[in-house]
Amino acid sequence: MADLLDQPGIRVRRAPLEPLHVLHCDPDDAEALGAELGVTLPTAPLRAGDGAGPRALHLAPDEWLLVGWRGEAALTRPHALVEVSSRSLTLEIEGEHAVALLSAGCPLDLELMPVGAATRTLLGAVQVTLERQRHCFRMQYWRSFDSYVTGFLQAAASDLPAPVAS
Amino acid sequence: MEFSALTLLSNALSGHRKWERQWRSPEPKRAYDVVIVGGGGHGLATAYYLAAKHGVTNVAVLEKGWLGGGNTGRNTTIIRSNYLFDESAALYNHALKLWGGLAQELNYNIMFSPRGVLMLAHTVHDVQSAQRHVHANRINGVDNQWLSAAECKAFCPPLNVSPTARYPVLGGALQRSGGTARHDAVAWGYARGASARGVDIVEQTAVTGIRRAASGEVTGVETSRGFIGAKKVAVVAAGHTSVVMDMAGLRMPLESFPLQALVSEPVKPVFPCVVMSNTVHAYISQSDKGELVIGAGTDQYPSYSQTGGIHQLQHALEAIVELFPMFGRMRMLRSWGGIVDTTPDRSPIIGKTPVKGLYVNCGWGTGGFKATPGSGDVFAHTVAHDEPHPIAAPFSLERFTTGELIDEAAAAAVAH
Amino acid sequence: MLLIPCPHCGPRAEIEFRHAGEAHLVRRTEGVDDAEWGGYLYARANPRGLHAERWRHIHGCGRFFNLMRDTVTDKVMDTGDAS
Amino acid sequence: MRLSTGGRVDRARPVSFSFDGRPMTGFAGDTLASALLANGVHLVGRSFKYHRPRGVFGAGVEEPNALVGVDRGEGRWEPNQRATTVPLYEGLTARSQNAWPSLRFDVGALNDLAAPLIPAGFYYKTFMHPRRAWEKLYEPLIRRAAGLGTAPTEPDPDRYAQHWAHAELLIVGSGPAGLAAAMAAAPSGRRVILCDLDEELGGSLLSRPDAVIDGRPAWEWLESALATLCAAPNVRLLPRTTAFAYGIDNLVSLAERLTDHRPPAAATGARERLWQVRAGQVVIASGAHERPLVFPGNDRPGVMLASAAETYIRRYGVLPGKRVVVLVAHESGLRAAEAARAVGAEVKVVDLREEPAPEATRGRLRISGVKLRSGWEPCDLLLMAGGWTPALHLFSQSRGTVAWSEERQIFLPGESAQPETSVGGCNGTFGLDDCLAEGWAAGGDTGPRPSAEPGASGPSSPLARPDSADGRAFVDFQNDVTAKDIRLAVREGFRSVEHIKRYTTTGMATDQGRTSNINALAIASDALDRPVPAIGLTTFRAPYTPVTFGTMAAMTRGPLFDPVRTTPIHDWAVAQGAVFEDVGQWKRARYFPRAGEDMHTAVARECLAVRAGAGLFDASTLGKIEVVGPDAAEFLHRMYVNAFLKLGVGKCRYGVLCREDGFVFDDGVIGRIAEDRFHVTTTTGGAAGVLHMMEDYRQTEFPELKVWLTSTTEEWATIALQGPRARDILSPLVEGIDLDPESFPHMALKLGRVAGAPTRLWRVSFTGELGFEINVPSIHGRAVWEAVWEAGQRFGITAYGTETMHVLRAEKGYIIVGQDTDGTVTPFDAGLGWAVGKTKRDFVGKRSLERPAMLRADRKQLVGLDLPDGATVPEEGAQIVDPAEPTRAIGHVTSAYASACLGRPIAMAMVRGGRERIGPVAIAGEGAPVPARVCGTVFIDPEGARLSG
Repeated sequence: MADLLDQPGIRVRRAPLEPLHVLHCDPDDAEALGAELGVTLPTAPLRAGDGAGPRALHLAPDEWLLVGWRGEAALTRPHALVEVSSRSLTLEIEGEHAVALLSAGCPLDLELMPVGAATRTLLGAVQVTLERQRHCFRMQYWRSFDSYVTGFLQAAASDLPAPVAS
Repeated sequence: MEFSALTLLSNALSGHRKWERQWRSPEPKRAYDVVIVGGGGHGLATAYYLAAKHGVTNVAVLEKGWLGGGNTGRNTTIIRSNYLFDESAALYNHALKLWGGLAQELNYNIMFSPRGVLMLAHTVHDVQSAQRHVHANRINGVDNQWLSAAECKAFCPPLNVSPTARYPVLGGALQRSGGTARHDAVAWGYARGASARGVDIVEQTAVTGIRRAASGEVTGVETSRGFIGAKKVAVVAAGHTSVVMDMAGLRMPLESFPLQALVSEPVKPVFPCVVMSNTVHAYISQSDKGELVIGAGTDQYPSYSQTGGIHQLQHALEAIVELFPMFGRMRMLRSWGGIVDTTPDRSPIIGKTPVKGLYVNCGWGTGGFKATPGSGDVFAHTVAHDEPHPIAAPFSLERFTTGELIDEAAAAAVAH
Repeated sequence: MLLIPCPHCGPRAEIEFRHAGEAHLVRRTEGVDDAEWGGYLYARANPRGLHAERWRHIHGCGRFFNLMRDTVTDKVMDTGDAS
Repeated sequence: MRLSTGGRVDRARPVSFSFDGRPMTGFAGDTLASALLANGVHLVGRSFKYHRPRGVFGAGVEEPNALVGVDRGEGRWEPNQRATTVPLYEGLTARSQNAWPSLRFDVGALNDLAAPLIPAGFYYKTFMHPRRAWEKLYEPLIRRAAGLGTAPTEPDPDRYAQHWAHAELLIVGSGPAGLAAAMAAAPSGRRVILCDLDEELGGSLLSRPDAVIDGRPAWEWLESALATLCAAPNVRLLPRTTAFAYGIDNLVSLAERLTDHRPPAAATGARERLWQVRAGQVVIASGAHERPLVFPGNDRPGVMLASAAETYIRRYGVLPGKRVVVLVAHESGLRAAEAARAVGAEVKVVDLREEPAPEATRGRLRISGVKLRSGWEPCDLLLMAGGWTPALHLFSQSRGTVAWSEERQIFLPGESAQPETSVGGCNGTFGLDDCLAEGWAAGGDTGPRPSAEPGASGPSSPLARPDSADGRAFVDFQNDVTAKDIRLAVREGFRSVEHIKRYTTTGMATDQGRTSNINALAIASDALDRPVPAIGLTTFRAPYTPVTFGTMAAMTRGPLFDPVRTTPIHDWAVAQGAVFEDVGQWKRARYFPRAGEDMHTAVARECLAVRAGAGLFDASTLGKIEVVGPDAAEFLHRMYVNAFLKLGVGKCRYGVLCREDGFVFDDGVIGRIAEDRFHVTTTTGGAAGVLHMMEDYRQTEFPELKVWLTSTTEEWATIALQGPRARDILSPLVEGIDLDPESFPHMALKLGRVAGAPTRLWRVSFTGELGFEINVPSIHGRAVWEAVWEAGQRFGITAYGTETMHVLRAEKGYIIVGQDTDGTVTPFDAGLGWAVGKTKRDFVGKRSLERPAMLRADRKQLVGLDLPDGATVPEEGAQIVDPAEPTRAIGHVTSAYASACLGRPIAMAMVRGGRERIGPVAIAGEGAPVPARVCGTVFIDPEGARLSG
């Protein structure tokens, strides 16, 4: 898809839609349910599974966001599995100034956010789900906020602080 | 000494060396008929009316800091009475009537300035709510009128009424008789008036306990300067009310939140009235000194620190810049924080308590200044007669048991 | 703006949270008279000093949790999960 | 006078500017103040109250006098700028303030003659009679006299940026102490931010070329130090950046000025940037302010702080006067004397530690002489070295407690409240070497530290005790507060520093009392004969120096002021020319006017079309929550007033949600998708609040229940198809769903496909007509909407908006929570008693509904109003009265519309004891009350035949 932003040190583009499901369950059942779903559910807080195929973002003690998981599963333990594939839009933000761009609106210490971490947080006035991957940040937000989020990033990109000498 | 242009002149001739203290600062007596806990506007007004209207002069006002150092000296001085419910309208309108003649009554220029309070409506729901207020006020004899967006612009020229604004102004409710007053002068004026009528004003004296007889009624207060006996104790401690009432074993329906405000650098007259918007959270007027006086919101957590988060000041100024884009280059000069005691229904508590001889006047939240004279008057009556003033009666503590709330907040008119 | 230690997500800026009032209020709906019920609904400790209170990390993990905070210094003492 | 050599200005780069229309030239590196002095301009402004002539007094943010307006073109006028902090740029246009007709001849100066009549607080004592005169006459006069500059009148065209930053070490101030801290910390690799409000980094070193550090001239050392820091990848240097607020948990707010130092034409990008820095450790190195001396006539142009003169000479190469008298109460004043002598000025040093302060000065627009013990001494520059006041602002903002040093007569940082260290001048450390040592230690103390020969570090002199000789000795220069004013306040019983400040206005001016607070305290303590701490020091508040509203608002302006939320069908509605309304953050189509239609006619047409054929309505903004788990039914049963345990799969139920206090909080239809799965809908505005409240009970009150909540508001687009032809339109589009009324009755739901998209199809109605709500995944919303639109054409399908929806539901007596209820209404008040599960042991709000006030017969209850034919539509909010007692309201109109279907207005109202009151009432208004009759709330099809059609 077309880039929303393409300037030195920053590239922002829309990620293709993927199946998304919210899984809630008792943390003690996570491993078993993960096995039945065919997705490894990270147990460490705010971790995202990696590798090819479906992965899970551990956003809350009893909540995982399944990305790219398709299909049916007969699950034997109490849980709530809800499809939200249409709920959100996802942007990929890459480049050496990606942290600076997001820091215009995100209060997290993104410089120290490790690759493979994922969390809900804020971008300006909007709640986003932020995942740091090897080459980019993936930022997910509810679709009705699209004009705000894209407008925010475009405005921020035009006034980035100069990078620290290095 | 009478205050007037004449005394000013005569004192000028003597190099202003003959002015007396505006209020006495005596050593506290061993006992009083009434001890008022809290030397803010409401407490001092209570003392003044006890002496002036009920002949109760054996009164002490105990203030742990300096007079008017609490919310009286930390608010945005907005005065209005356009409240929705009959009970609130009666209370605040009673206050508004007293404001009109207060400078003359106290012989102290408290600078009441009825410049008009305009409350903006930005959504269909706002309009419905505002018009409900206008109608309810009209039938209660409270001045309040509906203005179109164009009329709002005419009344307040700096206002941005562009239909393309994020929340365009759809109109507003104007109370012409509302306005502002000089907050410090209110405390000083009441203190001077009360002191002249025999009330002892005792600053830098903290109440540390409330002493009760075996039979339960109050007998006085422990203070940082020793025990002071009292037949009646009237607590008017604003943000610290819960702390004081706890000394009598009472758990109050109150939480104390930080409330911040700020002023800009002074400029020549540019803002002719008071403008409030509950939807974009803006409260602004211009002081006699030329500063834009801007109210911010309360922080979400209870605190006694008299400081709040910078983001509250930001939200306030975001709204101001949105409504008045030409103020983007104005500068914040000072900010400050107060502690506001808020009740679940955002209406005050004025009256008796389960403890005999103990009275309380609190819960004014973000809107107490405007009520100062009325609050003092009806509370003085309540204390003097051990019987709620008719206007105060609905604001009893019992309403939180019976459920007879006066919920201005629920009715979408957050007091400010 | 406070920095609030979320038991699940670690320290986060206050704007990610919503304050949820005094902690440890017990909801008893049966066998309580109007005064007791009114006390549960409305009466609050509102202490000057340590305050046991509830927060929700509404823009994070969404969990409610308790913490102790000094209402004079606004310093947070400790946290624990509310449930 | 500009010196031929010396200073940091670039004489090769002249810069032209103008002041009050007079063209002048300065150099790159000048401030407006240094350039004015270089051009021999000493009269720069007029004071606030007496309009006394004033000149440049300081060289930085402490400046109380030299305030000017700077004009950067359309919308870019800014009043009250300190000339001492305005960097000079090509074409700079500055104007003086508070003077008319001109700065030299200002009629306002008449106030000066009236000074004896208008001492501190005079306005509290007069202007009270006659009563109306205050607002009509006196106040307007006072207001016109007050205020300094004039406010901008056009919208501010500039942008403001914002940035969250995190650093292990934030250093505020780049003088010797701050620099040393940064140098020490840099090698550690910790993230360091060093900010300074000045145009260039270096702090006091910029005025100390004579100093020697590590054996090198100070400026040479500074250059290499900055080069080192610049090269460090972990150090961010922020000149032109003011740390203006120090919040809890070490959040420090910085204002960075990005463009104001450039000519307007060259100023691109954001004007300022707001930094929110969360710092592990903060080093405050904000220096100290020199104290003026308080003596009669100490305010004339040409009276200046000694350190300021030193700065003008050494940093800017400007000599502010040729005949210089230096009043030395602190040895640091001798440096200014040396500096002036070194460039050929005639200098007389008066040591106030040995002789009394001057008795008077003279010179109208510039000082020409000072009266010393020895008699009148001619001079054109009078310097004051009154000692130093540590800049405790940020330390105090950090909630640290300040401590008074009786022996040094200064306030010092006491106990820290946060991870913070004060170093250098703001810590009372004035010697150059001591500052370097302190900073180095605070920065981590690694390796050999830079060192210098010790500089002036002697104790500050005792505070000047002005005698009360005649003549006015100014304390607060900008607000014209004199020593006498402060003594007057004390005489009148104002004893705490807060009272004195508020009564006299000392310290309340735009310089925030930097030069006045300490002297005011000293005078009060003298007048009261009590030690300074007994009078107290006001705690400092943000901002450190004034900050623009624009910077505080930063990016939260215009389109980013608050998010605009739109549905998948929004663009279609825009294309159809819909008029929108704001509901929360959502834009909702209110009505779809055709050419020439106003709202009334459009809504009438839409209403009739729905009841006659079919209407299409975008309900996507309704909140949706998926409640899933073995205990889902039990959870809803406990939350809602309704019974939910027995609701069958494939069935819907209207649910009412109360707050714990028993008042209606929200409502919506709830469908059971499966045994363990419910699709809950909420109001548009209530969605977030309902989820928050449900999570609260789920997590803290009912943790034993196995149930979880997921917001699906934006997962589903919701398309309401309403009207007698709804089934005809829908049937060709559905797959796997039998629309037959028997198998698909009212309040049922089925899963299947519509127009190719998976759907949760509900048979529900908010109009009283046969109706369906088509829930499809948002990505299919627009396509399905258009498919239904196409299929509906031959049935005259009409798109309708929220206004029409409101009319249609009102005709059926369906309530809108938030309009017909207001947070003081119980389900019984709202006529929803039927929904309350009678046999339920508990639900949220149940106990509260048993309170006395909830059971009173005279509570306001929702009723219909039967209005006479030809009556106009009453205003919503209009008050209802008993015709017998028209002055007392017994209720109010909650909803009122012109019903096109009935051909007359209809209304609902909350009326005291309404349901018992069936009969005549009146609606109060501007004119005579309008008669009406209380009736039921259902105006159309009471038996519901159309619904089941």
